Amino acid sequence: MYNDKNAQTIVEYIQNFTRKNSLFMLAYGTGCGAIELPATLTSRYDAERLGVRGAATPRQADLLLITGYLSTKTLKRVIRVYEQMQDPKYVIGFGSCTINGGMYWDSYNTIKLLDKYIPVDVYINGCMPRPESVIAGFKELQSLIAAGKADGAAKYKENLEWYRENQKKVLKNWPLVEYNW
Amino acid sequence: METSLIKEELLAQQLQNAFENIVTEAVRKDTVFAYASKEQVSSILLYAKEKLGYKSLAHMSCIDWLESDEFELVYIIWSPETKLNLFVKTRIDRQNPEMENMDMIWRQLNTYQREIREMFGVEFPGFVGEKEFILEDWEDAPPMRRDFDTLEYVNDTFFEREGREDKQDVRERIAKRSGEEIPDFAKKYSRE
Amino acid sequence: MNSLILILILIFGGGIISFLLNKFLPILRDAFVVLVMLAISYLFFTIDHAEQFDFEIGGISLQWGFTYAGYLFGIIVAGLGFLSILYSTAFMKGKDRLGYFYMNFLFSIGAMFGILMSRDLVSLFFFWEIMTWSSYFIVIYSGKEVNGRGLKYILFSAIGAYAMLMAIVILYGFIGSFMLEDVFNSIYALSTGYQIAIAVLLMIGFGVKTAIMPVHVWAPDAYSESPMAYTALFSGALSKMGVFGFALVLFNLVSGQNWLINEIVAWLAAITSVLATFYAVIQKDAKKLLAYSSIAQLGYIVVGLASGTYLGVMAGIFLAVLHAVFKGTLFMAVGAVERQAGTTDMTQVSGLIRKMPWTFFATLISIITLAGIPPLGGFVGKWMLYEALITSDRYYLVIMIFLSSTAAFLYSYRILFGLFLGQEEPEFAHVKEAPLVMLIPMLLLAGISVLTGSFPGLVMQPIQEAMLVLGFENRLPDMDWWQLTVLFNTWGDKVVLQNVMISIMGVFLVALTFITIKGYKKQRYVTTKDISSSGEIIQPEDNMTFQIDFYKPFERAIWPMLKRNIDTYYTEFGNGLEAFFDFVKRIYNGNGQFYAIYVMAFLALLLLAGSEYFGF
Amino acid sequence: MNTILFEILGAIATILLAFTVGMFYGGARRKIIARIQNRVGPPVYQNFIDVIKLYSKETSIHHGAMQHMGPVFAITASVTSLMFVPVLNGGGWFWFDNLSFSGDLIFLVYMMVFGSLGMALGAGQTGNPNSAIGVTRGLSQMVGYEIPFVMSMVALMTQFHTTSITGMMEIQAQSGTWMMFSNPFAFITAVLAMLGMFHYSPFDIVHAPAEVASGPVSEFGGKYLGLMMSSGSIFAFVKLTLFVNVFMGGASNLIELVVKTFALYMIPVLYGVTSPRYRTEQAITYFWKWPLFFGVISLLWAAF
Repeated sequence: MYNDKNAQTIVEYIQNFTRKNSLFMLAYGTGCGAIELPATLTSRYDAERLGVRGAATPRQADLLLITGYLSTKTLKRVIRVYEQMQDPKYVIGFGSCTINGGMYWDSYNTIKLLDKYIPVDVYINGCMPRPESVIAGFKELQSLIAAGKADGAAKYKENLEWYRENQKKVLKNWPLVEYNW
Repeated sequence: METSLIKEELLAQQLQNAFENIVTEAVRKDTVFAYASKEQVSSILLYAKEKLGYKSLAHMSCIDWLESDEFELVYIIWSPETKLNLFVKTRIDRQNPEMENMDMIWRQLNTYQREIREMFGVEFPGFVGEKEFILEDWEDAPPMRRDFDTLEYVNDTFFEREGREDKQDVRERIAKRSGEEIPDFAKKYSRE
Repeated sequence: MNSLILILILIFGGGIISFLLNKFLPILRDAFVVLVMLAISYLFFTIDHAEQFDFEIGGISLQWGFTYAGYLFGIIVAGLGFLSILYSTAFMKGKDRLGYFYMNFLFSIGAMFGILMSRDLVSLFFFWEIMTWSSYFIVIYSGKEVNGRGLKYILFSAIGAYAMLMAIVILYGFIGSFMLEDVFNSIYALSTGYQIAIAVLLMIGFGVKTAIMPVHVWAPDAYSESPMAYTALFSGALSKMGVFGFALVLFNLVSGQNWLINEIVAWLAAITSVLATFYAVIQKDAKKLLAYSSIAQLGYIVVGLASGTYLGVMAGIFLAVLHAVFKGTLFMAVGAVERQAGTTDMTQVSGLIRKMPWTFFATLISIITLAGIPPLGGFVGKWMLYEALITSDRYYLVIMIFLSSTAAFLYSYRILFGLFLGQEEPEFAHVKEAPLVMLIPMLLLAGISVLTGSFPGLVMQPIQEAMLVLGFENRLPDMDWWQLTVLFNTWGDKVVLQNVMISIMGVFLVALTFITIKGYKKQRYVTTKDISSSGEIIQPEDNMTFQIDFYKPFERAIWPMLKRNIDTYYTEFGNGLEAFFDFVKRIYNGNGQFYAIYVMAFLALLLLAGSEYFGF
Repeated sequence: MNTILFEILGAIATILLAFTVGMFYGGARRKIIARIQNRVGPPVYQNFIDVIKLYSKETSIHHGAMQHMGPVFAITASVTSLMFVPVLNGGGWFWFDNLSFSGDLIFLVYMMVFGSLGMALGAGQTGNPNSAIGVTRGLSQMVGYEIPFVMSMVALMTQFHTTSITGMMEIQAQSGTWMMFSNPFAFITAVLAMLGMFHYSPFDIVHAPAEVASGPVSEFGGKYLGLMMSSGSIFAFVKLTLFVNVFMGGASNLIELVVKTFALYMIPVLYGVTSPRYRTEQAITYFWKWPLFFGVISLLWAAF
């Protein structure tokens, strides 16, 4: 293990351990997915035992949950919120609307592929995913974090121009301040 | 039409007496249609509101009659006394769609007119309202017009996940199943 | 030449010369008034304490000379007077009628010196009237629209002055001398009823300037309407003349025997401070807020004096000195905001911290002192006040004071947030830092606030000297001012100020270093428009500031209290006043003949009363 | 030199103790709430994980110097208050004595306010309207609960003629009676005030996430939030220790301290779990009804 090139140092290991076990979640409650979250967080499924708890604002959050379809109007806000979050940050796409457009595949006002606009670490499929699958999604994200592979934010920084191009294709009058963190 | 439509007929008659060049029809229980010209609509609505007690504006909507090159505007109003719905319908030119601004009669028409302006491109001269309603920064044709090709727009604008190229046109199949004929204007959108 | 006379001649002559200079040589005016004030301060600080001046006018012998108590308040007047004159040279730049302003400014400073040095009631009253009138002229300086408010001030001052005059007449009738010493020595020969009457009349006179509850209504308007450069002195030093008078009355006229008067005064002052604090909390204008806050703070001071214990009096005078320091700073800072941003309405102005950082710093320090938060000077005063009240078993008074000073946190935060914090609005983008001449007085005064927090001996030793004059023994340990850093109450409990300072500064520096070094390179400033707002993108012109109805829930909670006390009582009071004004208008009908009759009638009454009841 | 070194080491040991205990109490609170809601709940050490994660997060923005200093003010207040509260009574534990002989209760009451005001300044500079609303709520509520708290403290001070905490602990040790029995109404008043001091439900109007997006801290993330969480847990320990010292005779060893403070800590926690949030003016006037009544009675008790 010590000779492995990909092995984590002890500091990284501790960091990743704490990051994975303490996910402050900002639920961007679009679409129908928002209603699954109360069930996920309350007594029957209890996501808090995994260290997942709600955050009130993007400044405090680690994890952005996109719980459904995004119209171009909400996409603007999602990008804004995502850029306000502090590194390291993760995104979970929730339901088939974020994966391929779902039932909004031919809507003139709804984006179909979330990961063209912001980097998505984990997709949870289903329409809607039940709390079990949401918990499974959290688990998957945790294993990615533990392995140090949940690097969506780094990808976003590297390929910023590509993401910007995609975003600007949809958002005609670019309203955001330039990428600044 | 077994049930008697006395109230409805009465209303239709009232309107008929009050206005010239107006076609009224008691279509079913609780519902009366009134077809009028574009210029008459405001006076009919005012008359119905002030004289007949149709105080509540239930809805205003727009229908795109691509075949006859017209938009149909429908104002649905309701009276708490007679409990009747009055549909005031008018047709306007589709090429240069303009309608009288009537948000002074019912304030809530403001919202409906904004929606119709944005979605169908019907102009209301003198109408002061927020420019945008739901869409932000929309530059294309008004999206609810039937000649706006949604699919083409979607294909141009949004990305598509690979693996969904086999999607089928359901409209065609539904039309075939119920034995309807697809009209000519719709055929150009057909994918087969 | 006697330096007391020299001071007075210099200051009143300087006032007249500055008025003439403004007419003929306006360039020299600013430099002249600053130099005059500098010379006076120098003279004052080098004065010989034993020096006195006796003379006789019209058969009444008068005597001037500083006691140590007067000298202590004189320090406030000289220091704050000099700094506010310095400040006003920049603050008043470009305004008209400056000769008038500076003349009255210097006159009121001179009158205050006169009050502090007079050892007889006649010259006390004489200088008191000069002070009232010169301050009245500055209150109405800004124009016709404040005439009504100025009238309120002068009316209350007149009530106070007549009460004082009556007390002086009664005293002279019984004692046959105007000398304060004679009065103090022979007051106990009088019957209790007269003693109380004299004390109450004098306290009405002094209470008007101190803005104690029934007679405080002039203060918010007068404080906020006069130019801020003067209000610093008005609230900081001029109101302390009332405190000085209270000290004279409470410890020389009623001490020991009439404890009830002490209690009543203390309760009045405590209620004043609570209500004034509540009113300060719901103000929208920073100037009004500070005016109400001044009333509340003067309430603490009077509570301390009226408690009559060693620690309480020490606390009262300590707070009086500090109040001059921090309230002077605050009024100057608000004046700076008014001058630079054009308004002090807290619902309009916001986010000036990055434009006026030094003003903000001075305000912050003064606000911490005002709120009494350790480790700055205000805490020392507050601590002594609480301990004095607790150890003398006045627990309900303690609760009142505590309510008032906890609610004071609300308006303390309000003024900092309203003016300096919050969203930076583009309409205030042009605002610049105040000129250096205005900053220096503020920062100097703020420095004193900081220094007294760790070294209260700096102020406490002069106060001890003054308290010896007022009849208290010396309880301070015999050491230099920088060694006096442990506060004791009468039960032997203590606060070691140096440990407090060391602990706070140590933890603060360690934590600040840690938080700054960690991730220093990656961190940068973003504007206040870049905030998390549910994803909404705030455009620069969007006004996101939360300023209107700032303390609405608190207002709702305290509403029953304000309603019952103020809404009914004071509106009635106001209506009554209005009717009174109407009545006064009918009397003063502009006919000289009538005035002559009034004067005659008054004299006749006075003679009658004098011969019938007072025997002269 | 040695003594100064030892004093600093003792201070650090106290801070670590307070931090650890406070963190575990926070974790225990979350666990208890979870169990009451029939959940498994996070592990007891969850708060440690949260804090370490917050420190390891990047914080790449700030809104100005006051925001930067806000959390520093908060931790300064809590650590300084900790320094002035005697952790254990009796000799032999000089590590935890610190500066407890150089301050008294009035000083502590003011020192506790220091942090919230500093934090309020930091929150103000972010320009977030939610922060300002949260601050006004917090300050208004403070006027509510400080009054009964001070009433009970003044009652004890006048009853036993001392204002220092160590003095009160000595009195209790000599008489053998805890002050919660020698002036029960003062204890009731103080406990009611404590409900507000902890800002737990139903008095969590300051941070109410659903109303004002966590209020003052809405622009604070990463290291700032971490520092504030640390400060909060130290502060909780300070408050509990103060109450134990004043009302329950202090503790002679760490186990006794933990037992007593935890028992006291359960009052606001359990009261909070079952109560929904008050509105702001209700949260103020709550303290001006029964707590004030008990406060007056405790003052009368002390006087006669």
